[in-house]
Amino acid sequence: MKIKRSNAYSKVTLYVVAAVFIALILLPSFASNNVMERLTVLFIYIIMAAMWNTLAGFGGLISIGQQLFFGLGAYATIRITNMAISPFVALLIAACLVGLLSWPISTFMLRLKAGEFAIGMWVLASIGHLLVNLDPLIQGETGISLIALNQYAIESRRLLIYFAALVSMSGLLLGLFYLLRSKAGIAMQAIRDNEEAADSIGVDAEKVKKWFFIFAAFGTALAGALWLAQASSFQPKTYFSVQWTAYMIFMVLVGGLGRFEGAILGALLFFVVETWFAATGVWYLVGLGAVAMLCSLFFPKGIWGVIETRLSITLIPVGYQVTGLKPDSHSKNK
Amino acid sequence: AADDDTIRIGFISPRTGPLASFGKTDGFVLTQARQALANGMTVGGKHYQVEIIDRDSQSDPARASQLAKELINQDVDLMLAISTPEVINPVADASEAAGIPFMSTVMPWEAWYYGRGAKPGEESPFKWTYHFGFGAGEFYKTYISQWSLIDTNKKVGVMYPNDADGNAIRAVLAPRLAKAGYTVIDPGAYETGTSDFSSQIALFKREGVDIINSFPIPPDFAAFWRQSAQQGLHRQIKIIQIAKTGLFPSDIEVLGSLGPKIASAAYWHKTFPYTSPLTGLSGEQLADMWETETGEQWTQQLGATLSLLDAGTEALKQANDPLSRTAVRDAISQLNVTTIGGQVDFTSGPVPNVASGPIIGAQWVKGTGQFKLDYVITENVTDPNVPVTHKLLQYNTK
Amino acid sequence: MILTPYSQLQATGIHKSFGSVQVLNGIDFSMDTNDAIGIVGPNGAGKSTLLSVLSGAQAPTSGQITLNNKDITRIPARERAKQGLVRTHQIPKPFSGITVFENVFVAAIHSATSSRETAYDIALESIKLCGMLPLANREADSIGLLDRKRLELARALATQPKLLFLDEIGGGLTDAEALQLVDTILTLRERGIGIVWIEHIVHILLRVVKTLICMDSGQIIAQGHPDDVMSNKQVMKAYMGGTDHAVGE
Amino acid sequence: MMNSLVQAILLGGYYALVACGLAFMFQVMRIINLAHGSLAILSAYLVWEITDALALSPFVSVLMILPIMAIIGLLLQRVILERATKGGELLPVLTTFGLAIVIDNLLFQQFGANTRSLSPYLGDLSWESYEIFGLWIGKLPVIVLITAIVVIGGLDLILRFTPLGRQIRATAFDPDTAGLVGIDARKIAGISAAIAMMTVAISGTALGLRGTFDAYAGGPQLLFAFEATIIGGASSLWGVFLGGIILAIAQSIGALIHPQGFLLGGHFMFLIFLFARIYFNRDVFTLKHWFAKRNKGEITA
Amino acid sequence: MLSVSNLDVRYGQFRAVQGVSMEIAKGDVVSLIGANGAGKSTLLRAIAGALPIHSGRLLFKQQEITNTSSSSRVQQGLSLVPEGRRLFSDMTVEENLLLGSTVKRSGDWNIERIFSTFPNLVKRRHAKTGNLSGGEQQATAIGRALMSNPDFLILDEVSLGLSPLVVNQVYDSMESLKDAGTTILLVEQDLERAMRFSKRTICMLEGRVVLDKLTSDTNKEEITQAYFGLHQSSKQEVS
Ligand SMILES: Nc1ncnc2c1ncn2[C@@H]1O[C@H](COP(=O)(O)OP(=O)(O)OP(=O)(O)O)[C@@H](O)[C@H]1O
Ligand SMILES: Nc1ncnc2c1ncn2[C@@H]1O[C@H](COP(=O)(O)OP(=O)(O)OP(=O)(O)O)[C@@H](O)[C@H]1O
Ligand SMILES: [Mg+2]
Ligand SMILES: [Mg+2]
Repeated sequence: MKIKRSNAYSKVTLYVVAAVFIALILLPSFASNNVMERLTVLFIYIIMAAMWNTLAGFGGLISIGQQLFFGLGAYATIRITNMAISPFVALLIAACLVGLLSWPISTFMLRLKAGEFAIGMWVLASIGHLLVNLDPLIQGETGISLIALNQYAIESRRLLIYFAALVSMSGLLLGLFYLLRSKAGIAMQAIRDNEEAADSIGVDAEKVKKWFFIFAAFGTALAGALWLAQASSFQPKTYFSVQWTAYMIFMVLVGGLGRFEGAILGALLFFVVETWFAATGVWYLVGLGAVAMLCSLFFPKGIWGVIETRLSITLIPVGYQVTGLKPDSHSKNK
Repeated sequence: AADDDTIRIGFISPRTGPLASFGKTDGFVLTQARQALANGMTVGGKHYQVEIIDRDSQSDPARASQLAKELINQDVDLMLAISTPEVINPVADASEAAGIPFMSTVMPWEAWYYGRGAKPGEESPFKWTYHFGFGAGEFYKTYISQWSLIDTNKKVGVMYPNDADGNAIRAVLAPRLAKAGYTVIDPGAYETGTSDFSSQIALFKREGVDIINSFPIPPDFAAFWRQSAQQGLHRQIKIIQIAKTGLFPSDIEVLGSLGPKIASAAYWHKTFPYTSPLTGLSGEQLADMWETETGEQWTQQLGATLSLLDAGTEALKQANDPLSRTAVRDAISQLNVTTIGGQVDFTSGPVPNVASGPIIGAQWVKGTGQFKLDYVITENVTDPNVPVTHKLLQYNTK
Repeated sequence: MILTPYSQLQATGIHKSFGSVQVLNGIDFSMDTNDAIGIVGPNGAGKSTLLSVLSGAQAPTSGQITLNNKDITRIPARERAKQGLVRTHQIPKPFSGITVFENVFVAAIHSATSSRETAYDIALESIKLCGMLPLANREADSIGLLDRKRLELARALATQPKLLFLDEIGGGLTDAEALQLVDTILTLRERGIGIVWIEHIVHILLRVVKTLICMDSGQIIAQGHPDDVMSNKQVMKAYMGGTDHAVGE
Repeated sequence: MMNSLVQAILLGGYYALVACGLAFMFQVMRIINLAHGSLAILSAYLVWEITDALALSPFVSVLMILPIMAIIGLLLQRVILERATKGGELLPVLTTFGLAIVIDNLLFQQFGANTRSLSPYLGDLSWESYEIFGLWIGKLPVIVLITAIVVIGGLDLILRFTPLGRQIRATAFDPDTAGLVGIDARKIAGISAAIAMMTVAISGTALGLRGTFDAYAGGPQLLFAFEATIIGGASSLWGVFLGGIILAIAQSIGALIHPQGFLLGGHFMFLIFLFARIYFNRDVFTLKHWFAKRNKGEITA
Repeated sequence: MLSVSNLDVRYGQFRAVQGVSMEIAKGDVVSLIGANGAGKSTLLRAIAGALPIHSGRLLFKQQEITNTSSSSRVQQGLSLVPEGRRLFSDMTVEENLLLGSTVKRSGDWNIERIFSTFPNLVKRRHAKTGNLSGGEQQATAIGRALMSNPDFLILDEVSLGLSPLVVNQVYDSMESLKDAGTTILLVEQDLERAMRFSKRTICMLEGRVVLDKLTSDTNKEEITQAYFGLHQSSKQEVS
């Protein structure tokens, strides 16, 4: 008997991922501006979906308030840039600061259970929004623009933001991958399923949850900062809007909750749908709602969940597989 | 633009979502504009086709910003955006970043200029983006003129929310009103979405204000004014002057018997004595066409949208080369034309990149025609060409 | 498996109440790694609650618990687990979203911290010992009640406990299965793990334990050699209901 | 001061009324219904349509809406919630979130951008008030407050003391086992949803009477409703009534402290309540049971 | 009374019950025996209507019930005490019991009789069942099923977690059910007890019925043999 953590598919995946990454690095030399800008948005979506999935899918922490970190990430970027620091450096500092801030927040919020946690986060996001509104620099709902970015030529600016998003996404996904495969990853899933039992076998639930929470806060803040970089205007109402979390929920649940591949697939799908249909206005929104509804009703494990069970493939395995057993008619993916 | 004889104009407005009442008439106005441009236009002796690519921001600033990028990447030669900071500012930022000539209207210019990071007294940070229309200065003139029409104790209770417009107005208007001899009673900026205004109402009652001046979004105003009535405040008020809400008849109709005699200020009115250079329509003609086509009452947004298209096409006409971004930008910076909404003059704005426009004192009164309410003009300091047709009625008389 | 060193647990004057309900009423209890103690008692006597208090899942209202003479009354279950004090749950609490192997592995890697490779071995061995190897890759969600009970045991074993508290893991087993369970537990005994076992099926309990405790209404009403306890009048009355058909078969 | 308090209590009654359908679904049916606000707006539109078309008083039209909303509730249960609740506690969140978007935009498609209100159909009642000891007490808010008391009290009695109430609670907790006990789980779940939607109809009407609404007005109502629900706690539906009033009072206090403190006051109060509950009186207050996993996969304690 | 023919029940692709047929006449008392995982609970749940049937037929009192809902089966007099109790844990003991009488069938079980059968519940009458001890919960679960005055009572793991005293009480009260002519089908792992109580024994192995005899015609050895094969194949198949 041996423990296997990869499979034939995942090895292929590794090469594909590497190839895609290289392609994305080379892309700017021949892709159009539009392609690059849209890809930047896609990268940000993937970050957001992956971060929400980290919390909800692997940790069972359903938050309707991730826009708190998204908004704070953008706000902190504005504040730091205002101190005459390059916006691109500010992005990273901002995300780190928000990550730091999420530490005390987690101490409180993680004590809440299920529905209370979800709504509590929403309320917290609302508080964050109202407090940011009080900052004179932000001028209430008026907001402000990141005009410091105008110091870069349009071409190089586009390129920088593209790479910033690409690197952030790759870094966060890689980090998430290792986190999930680590001791903490399996512990988090155990906590999700039964906190008391996890405690009884020596898992420090509080600590593990806290790290996951902070990781997700950091990632989401980075997404917010990147979004600001590519959109330049900051209006509190927009950045602290519950709609961001709605998008995250949409992407993760359509893609596949609690599946590494699911979040990415969901982000891709959302992106494609948005690109193709957003122009249809009301009907696009109706369609989006309907897709979310139908998906949750008919593929509760998300599209990736369906693929996984039908075809028994895992591309990015984070679990453990015992090999050398007699086949059992029941077991999950061989 | 890619092929040499098509000029592309990007146009972004809120057609759906919470701000949709602003964008309601846009489809109609765009049809008029497209008809007028069906045969293209001739600039500098060369004939061009003109294509207007319109997009719906769905009232979502994030989406507005994405749409702007999409249009920029479709090589628009001129970007237009209209109605509220939520739509205009993100599109302006995207255009500024990409170096695309941009023009907008219908929001106080202070929120546009300072709200996007410009600092008073410093050089304008904007090279590509321009805005025309009213600002706090016009509101000041209009209000002074409007409020002097009725004898009051000159005590004004103000309700300015903590948002773009509210802050811009508070900063500029309040000190000037004080200087002009008004006592400003300001309970402080409140947060949009507040549903109980008892503390403000109590203050206004205690201070015995005769005038109320407010800038809330429509649901907030409805809540505030109904609550004021419940607490008897409405009986003491001689002038209730609102802005931002009460722009469209439906905002006032929902107030029922509390609606008539609310004073407002209009950035456009169908009696404006101008014709659209683009379509050749007068204000009355435009409003009538809308009413016959849809059966609904005209709104001031009809003229505002058309004036933006007027100004945009005029700028293109005056550019040396309408397909050159710098040429179009230079044309805008020198623009001085009369649109259906009045004069747009970028050569003498209050700050660079801005041309000021009128805001005319008006009042909602019981309808005499087919609609429940009529919108009538009561003063005209900011554009004396506009005829004053009615006398301002005191709110608390029968 | 790793040899477990000596460990001693002592609890004195344990009281526990939920609101007005007094569930434990002055329990004194002590054991070490050489002990195999059975607990019986009528339903609701407070047996499971006693385990919860000893293992740290619930805090006693009053009383003191020491492990190797160090006070552990207030330290949480996970710390106690790391010091070798582990329980199973009467109502199984599997991690339902992950596989059986992963359930056990997470216990192995988070207790007496070991390297990943050792943790694999420990986990596999625990699973094997409990006869669950064929199910190793099944999601815990899809296994039946009795397999869940076995999983509870396997998971507890993977933490490499010194003192192991078992709460009704034999219920619902057929005789043959019960005997197998007894074998498993005797194996643990041989490895020097101290056992406390709550069970209503007394005859299988008696194959393992050296000491028997009978509880009623939050108190220990009898304690000592199994035969003595089982023939105690009070025990007969409170627990067996006068007949003794379940004993010694 | 006194006046502020009175106004806050009246406002609290309104919050409670708006929240009670949500609380019913949240506490009893264990569904986080993100479409609550949108459904309330839908009923406000329905009431508006009928009132406008038949020239009735809104108080009469709401009675006509009740059966319609009950049927909508039944359909909602059969078509959507029944499936969604099988997939755990998260799925209904997504499904109702999707539903909210669909409803909002369909309403917009149908009714356009204009803001509407039911208050004009009440004539002056919408702003008339009683003047008592120098306090102004609006007639409409009083009506809303009383309605809140009646609706919440009625629901509470049904849930607590009638077999139907018991069956509703059992079905929500574990529909499979409810079936084994002889409860027609589908029927009961349908009835619960119908009841929930009828209260939503009432709250939608209150919303339309009190202020204005448009197709997208549902969202903002949701957060207040959630706050009231959670402040109120799990013990009974009366909690949501208290929750609404506490929320409103906190907002007023917030507004007294700082003009921008209205919303902040409410939010902080919400958090304070949550944490006080955690630190002081765990056993009594925790909401563990609200979402104690459905028995799926877990053998009930 | 109950006729099961060729019943197949599946979890996804997995056939937990395969081609099971049995006839249970009115007044029969049958114990169902089998090793852990044999498919007993699955079969019982399918009979009670808590699991969908993949193929095969069920007749109860000569009426087809293959596709009817569980509640209608209760209405017809078929009641299951599920494995793992499945109480409504945030309701009180009394409320759980009252829920048992949702379908109003006539009979002499009522709440007071339940409490006198399970005196250990009396004191916990108004306690939430989630906080009860394991045995108290089991008693409540049985009481809840009895409240519907069933003609046909199915009990899955009746004595699991009950103290001997209470087990005796439960069996005593079932004796009286038996006398009243109630048909009983139960899973009981205590073979002695099962054989003493029932008139007939059915033994399952890997989803199939491998033995179905009157208790008087069989003995402990034969029954143990019947499921012993399973041990050979499942417990020692690996390593
Ligand atoms: N959280 C709680 N709240 C209130 N009462 C509780 C709680 N937990 C247990 N009890 C009560 O405490 C008593 C003892 O419960 P415990 O689970 O310890 O019994 P037990 O001896 O293990 O019984 P069994 O053999 O039936 O498992 C029971 O009457 C039970 O109802
Ligand atoms: N929900 C489920 N999903 C998938 N497989 C299941 C599920 N429930 C039970 N099984 C499997 O079906 C088979 C029969 O299980 P069942 O619970 O009917 O057995 P049983 O004879 O009652 O055993 P026990 O004595 O353990 O209660 C087992 O292999 C079990 O693992
Ligand atoms: Mg117990
Ligand atoms: Mg079973």
